[in-house]
Amino acid sequence: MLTSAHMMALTPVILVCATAVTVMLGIAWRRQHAATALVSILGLNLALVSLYLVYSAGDVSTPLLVFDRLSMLGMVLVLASTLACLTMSHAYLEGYPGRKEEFYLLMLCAAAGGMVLVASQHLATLFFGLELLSMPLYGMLAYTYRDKRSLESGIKYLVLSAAATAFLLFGMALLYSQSGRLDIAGLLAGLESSGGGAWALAGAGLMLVGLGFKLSIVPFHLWTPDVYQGGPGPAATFLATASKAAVFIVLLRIVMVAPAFHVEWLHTVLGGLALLTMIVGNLLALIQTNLKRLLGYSSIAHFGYLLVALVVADGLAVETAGIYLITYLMTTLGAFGVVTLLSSPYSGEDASALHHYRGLFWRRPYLAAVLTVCLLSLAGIPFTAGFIGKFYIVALGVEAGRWWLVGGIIAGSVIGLYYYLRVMVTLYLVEPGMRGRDAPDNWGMKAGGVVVLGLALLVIAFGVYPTPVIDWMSVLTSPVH
Amino acid sequence: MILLWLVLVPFIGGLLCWQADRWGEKAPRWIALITMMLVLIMTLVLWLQGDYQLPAMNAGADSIRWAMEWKVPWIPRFGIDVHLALDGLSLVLIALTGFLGMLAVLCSWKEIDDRIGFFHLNLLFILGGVVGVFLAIDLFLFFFFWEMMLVPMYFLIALWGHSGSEGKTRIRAAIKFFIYTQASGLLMLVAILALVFAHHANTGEYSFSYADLLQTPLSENMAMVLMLGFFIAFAVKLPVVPLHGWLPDAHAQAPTAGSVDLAGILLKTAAYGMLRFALPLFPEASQTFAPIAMTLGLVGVFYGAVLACGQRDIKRLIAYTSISHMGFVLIGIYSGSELALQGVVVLMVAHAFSAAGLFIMSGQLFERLNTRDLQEMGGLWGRMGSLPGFSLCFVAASLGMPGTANFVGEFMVLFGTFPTAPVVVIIGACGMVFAAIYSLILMQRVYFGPSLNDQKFEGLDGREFTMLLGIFALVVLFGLYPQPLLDTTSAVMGEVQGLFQGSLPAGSVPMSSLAGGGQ
Amino acid sequence: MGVSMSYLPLTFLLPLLGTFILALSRGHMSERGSVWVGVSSVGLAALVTAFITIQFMSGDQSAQTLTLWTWISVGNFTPTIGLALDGLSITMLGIITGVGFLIHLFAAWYMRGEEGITRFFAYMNLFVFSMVLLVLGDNLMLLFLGWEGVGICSYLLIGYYYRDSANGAAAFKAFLITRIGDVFLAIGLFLIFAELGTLNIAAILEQAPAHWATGDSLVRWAALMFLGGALGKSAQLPLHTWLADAMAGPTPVSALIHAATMVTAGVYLIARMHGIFDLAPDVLHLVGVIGAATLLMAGFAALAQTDIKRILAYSTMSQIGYMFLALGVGAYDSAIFHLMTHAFFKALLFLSAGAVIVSCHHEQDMRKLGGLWRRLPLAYMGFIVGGAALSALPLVTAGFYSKDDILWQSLAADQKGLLLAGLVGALLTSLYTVRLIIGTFHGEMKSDHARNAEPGRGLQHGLPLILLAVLSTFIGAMIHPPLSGVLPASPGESTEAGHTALELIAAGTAIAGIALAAWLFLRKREALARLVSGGPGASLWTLWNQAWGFDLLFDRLLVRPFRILVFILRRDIIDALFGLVASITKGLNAGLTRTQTGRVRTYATSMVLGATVVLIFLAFGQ
Amino acid sequence: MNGIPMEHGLILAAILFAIGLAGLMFRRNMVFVLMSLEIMLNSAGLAFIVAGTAWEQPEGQAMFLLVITLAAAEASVGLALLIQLYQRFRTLDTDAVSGMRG
Repeated sequence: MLTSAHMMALTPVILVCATAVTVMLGIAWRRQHAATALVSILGLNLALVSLYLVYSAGDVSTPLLVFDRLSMLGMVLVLASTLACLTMSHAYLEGYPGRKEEFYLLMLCAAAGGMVLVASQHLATLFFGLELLSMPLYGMLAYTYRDKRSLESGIKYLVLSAAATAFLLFGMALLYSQSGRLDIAGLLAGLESSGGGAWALAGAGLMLVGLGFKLSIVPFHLWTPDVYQGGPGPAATFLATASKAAVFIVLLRIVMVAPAFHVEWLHTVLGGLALLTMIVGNLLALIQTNLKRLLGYSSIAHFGYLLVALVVADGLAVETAGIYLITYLMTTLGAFGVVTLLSSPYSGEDASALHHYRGLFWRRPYLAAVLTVCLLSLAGIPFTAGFIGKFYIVALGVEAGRWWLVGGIIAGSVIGLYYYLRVMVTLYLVEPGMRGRDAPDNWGMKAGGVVVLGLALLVIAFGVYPTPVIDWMSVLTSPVH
Repeated sequence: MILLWLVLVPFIGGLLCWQADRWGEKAPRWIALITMMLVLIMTLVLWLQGDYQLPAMNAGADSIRWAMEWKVPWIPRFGIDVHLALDGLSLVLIALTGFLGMLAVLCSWKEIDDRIGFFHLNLLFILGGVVGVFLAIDLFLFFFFWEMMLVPMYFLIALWGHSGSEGKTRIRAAIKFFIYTQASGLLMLVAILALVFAHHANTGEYSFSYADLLQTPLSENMAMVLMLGFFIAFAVKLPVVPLHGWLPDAHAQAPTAGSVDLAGILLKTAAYGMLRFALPLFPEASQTFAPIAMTLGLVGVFYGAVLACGQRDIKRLIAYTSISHMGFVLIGIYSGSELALQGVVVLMVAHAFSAAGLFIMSGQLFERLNTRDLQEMGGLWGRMGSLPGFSLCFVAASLGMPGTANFVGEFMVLFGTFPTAPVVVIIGACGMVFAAIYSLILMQRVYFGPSLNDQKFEGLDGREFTMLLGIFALVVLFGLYPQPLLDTTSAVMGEVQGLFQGSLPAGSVPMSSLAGGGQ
Repeated sequence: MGVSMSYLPLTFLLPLLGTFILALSRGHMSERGSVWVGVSSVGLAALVTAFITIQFMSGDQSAQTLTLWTWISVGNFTPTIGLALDGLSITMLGIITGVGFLIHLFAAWYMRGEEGITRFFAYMNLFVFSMVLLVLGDNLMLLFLGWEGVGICSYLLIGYYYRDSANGAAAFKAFLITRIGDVFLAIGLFLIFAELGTLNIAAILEQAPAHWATGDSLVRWAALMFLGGALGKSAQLPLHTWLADAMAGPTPVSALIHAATMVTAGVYLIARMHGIFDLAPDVLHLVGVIGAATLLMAGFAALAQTDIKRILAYSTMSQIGYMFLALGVGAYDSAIFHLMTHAFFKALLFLSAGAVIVSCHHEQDMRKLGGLWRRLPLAYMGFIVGGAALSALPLVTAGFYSKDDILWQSLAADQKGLLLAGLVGALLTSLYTVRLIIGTFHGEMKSDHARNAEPGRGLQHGLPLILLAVLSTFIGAMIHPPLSGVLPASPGESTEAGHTALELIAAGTAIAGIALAAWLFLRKREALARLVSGGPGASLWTLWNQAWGFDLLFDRLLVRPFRILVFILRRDIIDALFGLVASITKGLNAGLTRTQTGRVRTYATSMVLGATVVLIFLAFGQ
Repeated sequence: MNGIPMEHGLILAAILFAIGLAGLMFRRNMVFVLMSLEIMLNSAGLAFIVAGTAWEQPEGQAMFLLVITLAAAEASVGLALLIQLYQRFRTLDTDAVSGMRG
């Protein structure tokens, strides 16, 4: 009973999978790096365009998947960040001695998994999407296995992510055992009526642990810096942007759709975790000298702020989550993009130590300007998108009267200022005999360069004139609740 | 439309300077100078055209009539719009920004010789941000510019400053400056948002505009909490004593242009903020908070003075004197009498000039002796052309010598505050003795006393002479004939006083017999 | 026929112009040029004053005002830059410009060859400008402007020889103590404005009696504040310690500022604000008591000084004590009259001392001088005439008429205590004056400076001394300041009982004093030396030499604690507090980074721990 | 199904899960780490089976099928990485893989 409407709604996912298959066949036929990259980018763009058509066709809901406005938003975010990562990986993999094409394949599969996860409303699809998102990541992280660090990050991510999935599954099983229903809405309705027994709560808790790991919420965050530092540039970027965004959207859906989840006590636990994540995330990064580890910690902190949207879960919450996600994605893609560009073409270890960036402004003014804009946006200074994001989150906290969380945001962003500023100033320091790393001369012309510059301009444009995005966001999120 | 140009000109000028770096060393400097001259001329033109006598807030009418206004919707979702408005107070302060901007460019003509384009970019962005702060009437836009002007100042201190003694590097000072202001700024953001949501709660629609938020009825302690949010943000920037830690470090490490800007204009944005936002938005809360604020002002006066006497670095000494002067400003703002408020405006302008003069002097001393340590100076009187003469004039201004604008400002503040808080004024007047101590200590240690060697230094060249003469002429002009300045801001101050006084029982507090110990 | 007031501003604009020319000359002005500008500006001002005085005296001597522009106008606070001319201010103006001009002339000779003479005359002209403004101001704000201007000029002039840091310290001390006085004056101003709503002196004097009843606590506070201001500026107890050290400046400066004009500003202030003091009789009495106390304290201190300028400084202090005594008993006219005569003979004494100092190559210590009367005849003549006037030699000197008048007024106001103090003071005055003259001019020459002292030549040296000498004699006493109607009637006019008897007693004490001193210091020099070197005598001598130890007291009480406080607060402690917060964050960071061990097992354990904590919380919540 | 009540099954699965976790935490050899991961996934699968049978619904077993496929995929990638671990680090001890820290 797969009606034509279903097919229409599924086209974006189908297109991505089709691209993956074509890339696979392409590899089997003749290994051609540029062609593979081109095909995958084309495929993703097609998916994006089709997404627009599906969006205009209106909502479609099936037991397993739902294609409403929130999943549209999720898919756009996943596709956009994958596109950015792909363009960057092209420049990055130029110098890679081994096989280059499989990287694109893995990324496309991960993207498909992300899209499924975003649209899931059934435990099975949630599990399926999550795993389809994570499995290729093991491969991408350990792609340049000749370099010890990449292998190390791959192994760490595999072991811990598998453990997290086990937690998630066990949680699902317990919830299923209590409610007998696997679709999220029905599951939680069943729980509501049966008065949430100990097992159900344990199940919910374990699910929270599983998803918490993926969002690197504090007690489960220890893997993040090592994996970000070790993994190759584009892989770490994908992990920091697409995968986290997808998981967050699904968590947002659960919180928005499921009233039962409004168990007051679960919110206080989530609130506590959010506060902890903000503070610890920023504290860890205080005197960090490795830029990729620092960006890892800052992504932990930013998801601490984002959790506030989940904790409040009404009024402005969804709109704030959407806006903050967009600003976070743009900024992190920009920042990681610069790191990747500096370390491409691939020549062993990435350029992530701070002394590589000393005095970059006087060698590559525009690249350093992009990084400065991204750091300012992470810190939430006006003229950048980060400021709008922070403004929304603080507004949400104030409207909901959550003074502890608002205090946490302020303390967190103040601590954050310290290390963002420290990094920013090293870009401008002039020291004779600098051992800094340089991007290739014509980096601006290449595809990766264009994306990074575009992102920086987007960050500033969104910071100065956010109305179009805000209007689009309020349209997107209005009918959901 | 001219208001938008007032804000945009510095930013465009800054970008031009950055690019002009390629065409040679002189180009960025001239572009920066011309830009700031343009801003100054625009304000003077505005001042000559518009008359600022008309009462800004006519009785009962809800909307305040600004001298000039320019409004464009920006984020309709929250009722935020780019709302620039000009009245007497902001006009005076923007003219001050223009003038001090020119000074900053002039005094770093020889001092900055590497990365000149980028230096002027930052310098002009600071000035653009400050002009934005003075014009913004929409609270979001105000906060936007308030936070935005910190970044270029941070770069100015971190990249062109000179490192202080024993490990106090300029980057630490820059970061300390940034964090102090940013953290307090965030508190203000929370206060603004709480105010907006309170407004939304009873009128149903979001609005950040100044006129609407003036009418939001707030419960007693809610108003106090929000007022504190605003007050702390402005107290850090003013600076008020417990939160002043950043100023001496920032001044000691900043280049001369940075110090001139910092002391001249950035401190005034805080006082402007209090007069524009903290007082009118929460009149009752400010009224109950007034005694505490005045005591903080007093503490500031004495604490700044005592520390100034103990400093070895000349720029730190001048920084602490600014803390002492700003103590008087705080007393004047919270006294709630129109005379004191007018005195605050004069004192702000006077302090801007005298602090700028002192910092330019210390910059020129650094250029000649390349040290800022008072221990290594002494007996410089006859050996530097007319620089000592000008320093004597600025030191006289800073200790409040009659005939200078500082005296007029300080005394108007004290005269105005006496009926409401006599004890505060009496203790404040004793502060004048301390002002004499630190000012003359500066004079004695640098210029008088035995000189280490009799090496003659070259005197002031044309540029430096005209700069110092210009500032001193203005200080004396406003000291002897401040009326034009007072007329421009009389309407605004009357309105602020009306709002502030409105909450007080009718008439000023009866003069209880002094023997009874006053307030 | 009124005075043509439009010329009046010239009296202070000319010195101001002089200062500008000298200041902006940026060192290109030759010595002759700067002397010429400096002296002529004050000279012209003196001429203008003379012209105005003639017009004023011939007219009906009524008060006139001229307003140049409103200084500030905010609500009812509208001080103006306005000048008021009446008997009192014309007298003071005459003294300032007249004596000022003579001193400037003498300074041209005194400062010949000094480096930075342009700077000297610039400050002197600025001083005359401020003093004239102080005297002519029609409102208290303008008076305060002159008041502070005079203070800063005295600071600059005392610290003129800036190379030696002791002079700097003396200047700093002078400015600081007068500044404390200014604070009291400022508070007085605030009080008056808060109560009467105006700062115009005429308006205040007219509204004060209506606004307050006599003895009202507020008017007593106002009077007390004005008294505080006057004490600071006129170096009376307890704010007097700066005057002795102020002698570090060049002698013409001491003559002009610390004898003739600035120190009398306090007397002028009390005289001008007599309306306020009349409403607070006990404060007025306090003025008299302070005058008497300072008079005695300074008299004894002058006896034990060795530096001729310090003796003259303490003598100035005691003569101003007499003026305060006169004010205390309500004899405003006689106070001003004594002020005028004192200006003449004290300026003469200082200039003669200046002549001696320059001739003896800047040797000021009396113990090193002596036997100069033959070598420096003009200086000796100056000292004789000035000394006589100072110790009020009867009938011949101006001092006799003015001091005797004060003693008579205090008798008429039956203030027995004050009269007694005055008489003892007169005795002390003649004692130390004669000691000074004998010590400096008679006996054998005690150093080679004294031996080859060559006398001053030229008009600039001689003319001021001669003119002032003439004015110190009874001719000077004939100049009666036109104070009729300006100041309230003094007690002496009503009764004449005992006037002649008092005159005889006063003359007797003066002559007895002179005779006793002559006998003591000519015959009994060794006995005195032995007395002073032994036990109690020595301690008494040092006590007087240290001016009753006030300096030591203030140093222990105020200066030392302030220095300690400054030393403690050198490193900003509040800032260190915030530094604490920063170090806590760094500590937390260090702690947390230790959790990042890098081992997979640790990460897994932390995950499990996290899970258990979440589960416990959830169970706990149930 | 009146046989064994569901809770027993769930408790068994929980115990199995706990064993897997313990293995993950204490064992250093990569092989045993992978094995404990397998145990944890299978315990989740068991829980699904027990729940499915309790509610007499096929979903439980469908989920179990998914879990098995995942476990297999996980194991294969894990072993591949294990081989590379041995190639690069000449040891199977996961503690050797801790180059990045702090």
